[in-house]
Amino acid sequence: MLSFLVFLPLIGLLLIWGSPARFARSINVLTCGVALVINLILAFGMKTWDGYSHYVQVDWISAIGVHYEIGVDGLGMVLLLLTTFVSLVSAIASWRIEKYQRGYHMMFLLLLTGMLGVFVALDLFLFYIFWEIMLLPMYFLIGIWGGPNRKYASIKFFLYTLAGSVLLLAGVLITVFQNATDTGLVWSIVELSKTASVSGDLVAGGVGLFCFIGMFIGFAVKVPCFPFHTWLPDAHVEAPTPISMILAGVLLKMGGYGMIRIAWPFFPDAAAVMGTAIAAISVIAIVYGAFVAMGQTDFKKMIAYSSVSHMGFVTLGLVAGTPEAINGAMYMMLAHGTISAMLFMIVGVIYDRAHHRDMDRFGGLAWNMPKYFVLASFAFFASLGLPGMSGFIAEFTTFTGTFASHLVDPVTGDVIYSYRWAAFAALLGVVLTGAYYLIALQKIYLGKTPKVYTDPKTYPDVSLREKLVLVPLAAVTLWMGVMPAVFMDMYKPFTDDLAVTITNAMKAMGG
Amino acid sequence: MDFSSIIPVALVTLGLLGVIIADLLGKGQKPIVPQAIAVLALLAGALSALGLEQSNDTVLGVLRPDAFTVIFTVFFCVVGAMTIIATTRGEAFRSPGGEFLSMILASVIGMAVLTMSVDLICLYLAFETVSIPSYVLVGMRRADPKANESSLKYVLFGAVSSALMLYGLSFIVGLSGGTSLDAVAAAVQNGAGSQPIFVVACLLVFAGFAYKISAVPFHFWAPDVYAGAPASVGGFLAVASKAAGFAALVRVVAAMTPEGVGDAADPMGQLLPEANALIVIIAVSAIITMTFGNLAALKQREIKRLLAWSSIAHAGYIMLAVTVWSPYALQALIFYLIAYLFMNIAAFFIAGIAIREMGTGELRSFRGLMTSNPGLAVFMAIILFSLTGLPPFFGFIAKYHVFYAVFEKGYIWLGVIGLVNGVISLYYYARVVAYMFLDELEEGEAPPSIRMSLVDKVFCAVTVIPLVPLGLFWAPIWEWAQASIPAVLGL
Amino acid sequence: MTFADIHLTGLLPTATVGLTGYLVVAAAVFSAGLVTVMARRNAVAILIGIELMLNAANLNLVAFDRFGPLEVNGQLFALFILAIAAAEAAVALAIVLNVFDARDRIDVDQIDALKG
Amino acid sequence: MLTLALLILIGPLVGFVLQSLFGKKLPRQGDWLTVIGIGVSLVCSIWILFSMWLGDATPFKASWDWFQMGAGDALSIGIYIDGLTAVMLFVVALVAFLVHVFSIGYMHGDPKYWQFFAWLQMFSFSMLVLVLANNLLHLFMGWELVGLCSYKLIGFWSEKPDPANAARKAFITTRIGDLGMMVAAFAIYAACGSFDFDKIFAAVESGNFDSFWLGMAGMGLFIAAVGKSAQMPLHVWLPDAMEGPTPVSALIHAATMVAAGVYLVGRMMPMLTPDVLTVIATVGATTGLMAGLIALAQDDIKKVLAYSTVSQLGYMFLGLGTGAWHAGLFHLTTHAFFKALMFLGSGSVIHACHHEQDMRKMGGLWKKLPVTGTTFFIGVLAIAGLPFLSGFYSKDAILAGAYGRFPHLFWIGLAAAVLTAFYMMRLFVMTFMGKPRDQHIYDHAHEGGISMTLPLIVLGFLAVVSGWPFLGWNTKLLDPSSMGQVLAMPTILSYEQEHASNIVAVVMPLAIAAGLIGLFLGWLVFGKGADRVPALKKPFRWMEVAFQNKFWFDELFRELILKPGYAAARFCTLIDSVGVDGAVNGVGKGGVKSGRGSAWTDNFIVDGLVRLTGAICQVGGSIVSTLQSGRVRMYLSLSVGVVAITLVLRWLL
Repeated sequence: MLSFLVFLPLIGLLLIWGSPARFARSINVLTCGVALVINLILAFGMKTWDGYSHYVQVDWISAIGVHYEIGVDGLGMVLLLLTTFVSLVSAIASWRIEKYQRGYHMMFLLLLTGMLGVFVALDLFLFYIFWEIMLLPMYFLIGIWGGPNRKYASIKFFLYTLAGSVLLLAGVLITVFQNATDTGLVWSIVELSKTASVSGDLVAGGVGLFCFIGMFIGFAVKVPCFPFHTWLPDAHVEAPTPISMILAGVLLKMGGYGMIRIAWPFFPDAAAVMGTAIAAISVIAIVYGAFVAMGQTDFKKMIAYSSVSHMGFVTLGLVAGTPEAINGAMYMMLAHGTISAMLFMIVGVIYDRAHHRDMDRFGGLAWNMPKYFVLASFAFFASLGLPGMSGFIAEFTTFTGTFASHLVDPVTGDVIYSYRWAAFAALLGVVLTGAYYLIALQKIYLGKTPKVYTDPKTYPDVSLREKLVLVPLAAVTLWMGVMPAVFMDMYKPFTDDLAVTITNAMKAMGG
Repeated sequence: MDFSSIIPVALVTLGLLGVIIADLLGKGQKPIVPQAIAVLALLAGALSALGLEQSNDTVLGVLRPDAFTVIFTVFFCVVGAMTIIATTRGEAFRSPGGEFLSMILASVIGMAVLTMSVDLICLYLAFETVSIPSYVLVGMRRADPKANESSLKYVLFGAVSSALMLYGLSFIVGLSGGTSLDAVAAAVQNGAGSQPIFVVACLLVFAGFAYKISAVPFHFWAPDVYAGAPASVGGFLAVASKAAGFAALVRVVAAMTPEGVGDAADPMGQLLPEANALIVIIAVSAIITMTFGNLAALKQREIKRLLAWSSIAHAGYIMLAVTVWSPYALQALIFYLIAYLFMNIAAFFIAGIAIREMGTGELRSFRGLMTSNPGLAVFMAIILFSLTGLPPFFGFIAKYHVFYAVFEKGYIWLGVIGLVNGVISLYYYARVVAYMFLDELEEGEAPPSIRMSLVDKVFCAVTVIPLVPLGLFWAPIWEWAQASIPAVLGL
Repeated sequence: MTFADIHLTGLLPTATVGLTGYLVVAAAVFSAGLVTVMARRNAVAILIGIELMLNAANLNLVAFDRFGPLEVNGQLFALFILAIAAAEAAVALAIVLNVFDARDRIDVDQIDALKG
Repeated sequence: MLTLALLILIGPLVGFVLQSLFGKKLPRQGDWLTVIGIGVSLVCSIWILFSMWLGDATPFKASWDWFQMGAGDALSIGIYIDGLTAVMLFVVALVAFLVHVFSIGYMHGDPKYWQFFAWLQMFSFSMLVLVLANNLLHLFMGWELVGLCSYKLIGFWSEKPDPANAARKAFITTRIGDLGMMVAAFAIYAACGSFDFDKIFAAVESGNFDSFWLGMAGMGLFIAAVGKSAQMPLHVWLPDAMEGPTPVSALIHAATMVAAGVYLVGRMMPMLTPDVLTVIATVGATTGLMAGLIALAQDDIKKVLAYSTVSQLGYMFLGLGTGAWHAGLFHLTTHAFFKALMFLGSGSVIHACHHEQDMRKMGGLWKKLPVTGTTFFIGVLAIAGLPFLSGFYSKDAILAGAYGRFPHLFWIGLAAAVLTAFYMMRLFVMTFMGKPRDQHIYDHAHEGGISMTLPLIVLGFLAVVSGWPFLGWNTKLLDPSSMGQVLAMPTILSYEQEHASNIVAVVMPLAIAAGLIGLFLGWLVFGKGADRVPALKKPFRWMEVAFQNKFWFDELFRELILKPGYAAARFCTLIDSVGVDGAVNGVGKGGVKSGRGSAWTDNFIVDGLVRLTGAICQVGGSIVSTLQSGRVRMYLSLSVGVVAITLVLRWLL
């Protein structure tokens, strides 16, 4: 059933190939819808959130011990739901794509398969294949249907992610053959993380550190963490609206998912050693991202940098290691998924009308596009972490966790490890986020309306299709803000015992 | 003394004779007849090689028909057949094609013998039988000034490097007191390897092989020759003669490293393997070849030159497998060559068609190919992304095995350099794709119109489409390659 | 008086020339060939240089055969080299002729259309 | 009790949802709907108040599990009603109700009439959530929602740029304050694993709360209170917030939101350490004095009231800081009534003078606006602390508390009391007494409708009545002992200690004298229509300028925080896209540009180190391809040369 879900988009793809171009977009929306429904059925079908349900393990390449092993636990399922939901919404949003419709929707579904595959793959080899399958459709989606400077943006995206995943491959290879049992290579993530939780790092010493850094960079490029983020603004500015919705909504979560599922569990000690460095990077990402976002004039670029800033919380939470922190990191991924998708749709709405994204040229849009203003301010306030919406819960939990990760040696009283400095530094980011969002809100929506934006024909209020995209996203953000327990219980079993391994590793390192 | 082992070679020679006779007799008949004879002869050679029962005892003390040879003989026959089919419509060859076919067959015979030979004399003889026909092949279109120039360069470069090799071989023969590889192995066994003169000899011998596989110090001829020669000949050189070079190199290196395999106990983190003099030279050359190949390719504006530099880069990756010298590595080498065969033949073939239809190989002329000929564009994209080594394709698995071998032996930095080279290669491969898919045509500029005959389409399909399924289900090829390793290492 | 008789008379210096002597001569010939290959601009002159290098290898082989444990293989190898060198020269000259027809001069440095 | 509490919340929530969805289409644009919404919560809060006042005052608790954050037990969300909450509920609900009624008249004819009422409802809902919260997280959510609503309401007329800037400034300044609250919440959670008040106080009691971080938590809470209740130095947003409609100022910036800070400090009193309390007291006192001085020099009627609020809040913090818990909160309630009264009064004045806010254009309006005038006068007397009015009892209690603990703060408080009376009298005289300065305004001034006068009358009545001690509601509901063990127990003064006879004997007369002197001076100086204090003209000119420019806080704020912030933003943007890639530009323009045939296309020069590596590859590529010169002899010599070099190297090594 799970593999049916993963390969359903391929069926859709073949359907589109067969049918005339007109039906391409409706088939796409239909497939995404069916995928969401199946996903919900699977979710309700899961007995416990703890173990791996819908587990399938079939021999694929016996020569090197690789299995087609897929399964989904709470962690995987919650991200799967996010993926199917965001891609359904993006499919609706890509209703207005005119150029090579058939090609676009086929690439879209190929991308969807890649994404679904990554979240269910439990075999390192299979994971890596799905991880890279996504690159190709993204390259073409940004490259062909993107904005004026798309050629540069797409190749930069491709080069960046490929360089990252090449390092990831190096790390994976060394890990796998160092842990080869006598019966052959062990590729299954489940077994490897079990051994790691028992006997510490899978590869000891300097090489182990190299593997961890390789994997970390591989995932950090996707998150994107501070030094590796320069591809994100270009990719977002050039990508068409639905694609940047998917890129921000789901693709950025892959990096975080990879870290939580693979990098940290495999190398808890190396992670502890690198803890302070990664915390520093995340804090820089949060504060530096916010500052750069404040300095932007391009609306979409501002939101791209705000994503860099928000995703800094994910790595911060992960490094802090307390159950609350990792819970917060995971929740930030979900929250940021829906909120950033909504933000990009809002940019898309005004871009479709004004065909430019320069914030300074906008003004007073609120007065003759009231519904649009309500949705936009909802998204803005959700993103700057207003309570009642998912952003706040995520930020608050991550901060509480980072603050709580503070161990004092009872005897000597000196501090074994503490990430409170990171929490304090990151707090500045919260204010800055508030500042640049409100500045943007004022520049674009408030103040007097330049004449060009007043006539309703060229600047109509939000259309039904756009509402069909924005309202569900807003509803989910609100639902996640008011009742977080529904989602947290899904992934908490996994994150809690990951927290235990990390805190033990940190204690061991410090003590 | 049974001669059953040389049946495949014999069949191909028969084919050669058949072609020459057909060429003499039938003045007026269509060129299809000699081509059919040639292709049939090659297929027969391949099938008989498969049927051959491998044995380690040598024929006349010179040829050893072990499993290693079988694989490569099949490999060469298949490549030869493909090249012939690829140029069926090539009106570039005004003559009824007799010369072209006979040269190809001669070259294939040389390659088959080269992989079989375990004697230095026979090795040199086969080496030259491969090179000389390829000089002719390159210069086949006498009217075309570029062909002349490239064949001249090819001849001069080939002759000099084979002379260097020969000089090296003479010393090795002298030192080891025998011309057979066993004698050389015995000499190395009892310490001949450490003499300085032996190291010099190794370097000189490496010159010959470097020329054949276009490794760095002796790679200069490749870009000019591939650009000048007709595309299918370029493909033949890039795949077949390179594979032959590697097969012979493996035989020689096997002779050089008698005492088991591998080197220092735990080389974790070392940069270069130091099994013996030849391996060190190859390792250094491998790194430089990869980097040079990829860097230069960044600058290329013409499809054939780009493919030339990319084949140099791929030679570098394969040399990595040779330097690591573990059974897994050799298996990866063979696997990589097979993958490389599919990718490169198809690439050169499509380049050939494009140049024939559009007149130039300039990358800019490919703009807007997606609109005019989406099928070809998708095929080319699959080839290029497979050459880069992206997962769903065959190329990724080939590279994966090579780098797995490198990392398994612990040469982490060597592996990282290789992987980074892979990333650089993405840039120029994706640039071609970008020209085809991403570029908008200014108005008034017509997209390239490429008419492909049925044979062309079928050929493309046969070579390109397997790149995807083979990328996911490649186990049978892997087992097939595994069978040949004990033979060549057991010596 | 044949050469052999002169030899027997002991008038000529009869110090036998060892293996190294031959190797040195071969090395000299080899480097001469190498220099001509690199120095001369005329294609045919380069071919001559290559022939010199091949003959140096021949000399080496024959010397090793005379002094080393090789029964006859050395000379056999030399014979093969001669044959192959001839074939190679033939093809090379044909190509050079081809180039000469096209450009009526074979100065190697002028032939650099393919570059970059 | 639970149903009542839930009704209080549901009323405004339903009101908000219905109004925001259908407001435009409802008859009278749905103002009646919102009035009913807030009316429901007013009735329930009155019910709770009386049941607590007359019946038993045992705190009522109810909580439900919300979500499990980490390993500990699940975080709860729930209701906690004790005496303090009952009082606050009544104050908030009443003032909100009256403001709703007042706005019907005031906002009549505004194009976005229905939106105003929607956001008023949302504001009341979030304020009630804040008051009813039983844990810090739940309170913090109410806290930020209140911030949002104040942003929306201040920026209600954001067609014009000033309200939009004011709203943004308010939101960001309070958010800076909120950082303090977040730090406090995290420190608390790190120590006792939960946010519930009773668990926190239990942890503080059991002593396993590390003293340094307990102090940090206390300071954090106070910083949040400073941000929200506009104490120095985070008060800069309150005067600008006057850009919003007057009912908003009345509701938010007189009674409810600004009081939230005082409520927070009052609620968390058990965990505040003694030195945090001293900080609160000193900041309160200084703010009181400074705000008073600035209020003296303001000409805009609403700005005077704004600064007077800041000063009165300083008073409340002084009370809480000196341990006079009951006095501080008592003053909060009484102040809410008469300050709301005065704000609404000023609202009706502004409404009458067609949105003219500058006092220098008013004068002698008493005859034109009799009801507003009389009620306003009651407010002025109450705030000045005239005996038998509510202001006197609460302010007197604070001064008594201060006298006991911090004598020097007592004198500052007294000076502030004089000042308060003085500037209040100035305001009253300039607007209502004397000759009208602008005849045109005077002629057209007319009393607002019943919807505007009724709230004034009700508040006037409360301003008088609420203080009387014999009613005893304050002693019963605001009883400090109900808080149980308090960390800084020795400093919390019980009601009796506050009103100990010896202190009262000294403080009472002084307080009354201060009030009277202030009023009399005010009458004397401003009676004849002067708008400035003449004495300050020659020698103390600089003081006049200082008051005028609000001690240059805004300028300081802009120089020290805003300008560097924007500079940092521009700098980082520079780093990200131009600075780091400048290195490449340098490389591009300088050395390599002259490289043979490798023209730099501009799309390689975008950002940073990435392209530096790209550039290096390009340079490498051009080197290798230039080696490929096309001449065979060069190839041969290069190849053989490399072989020769390796031989030589091999020989040497």
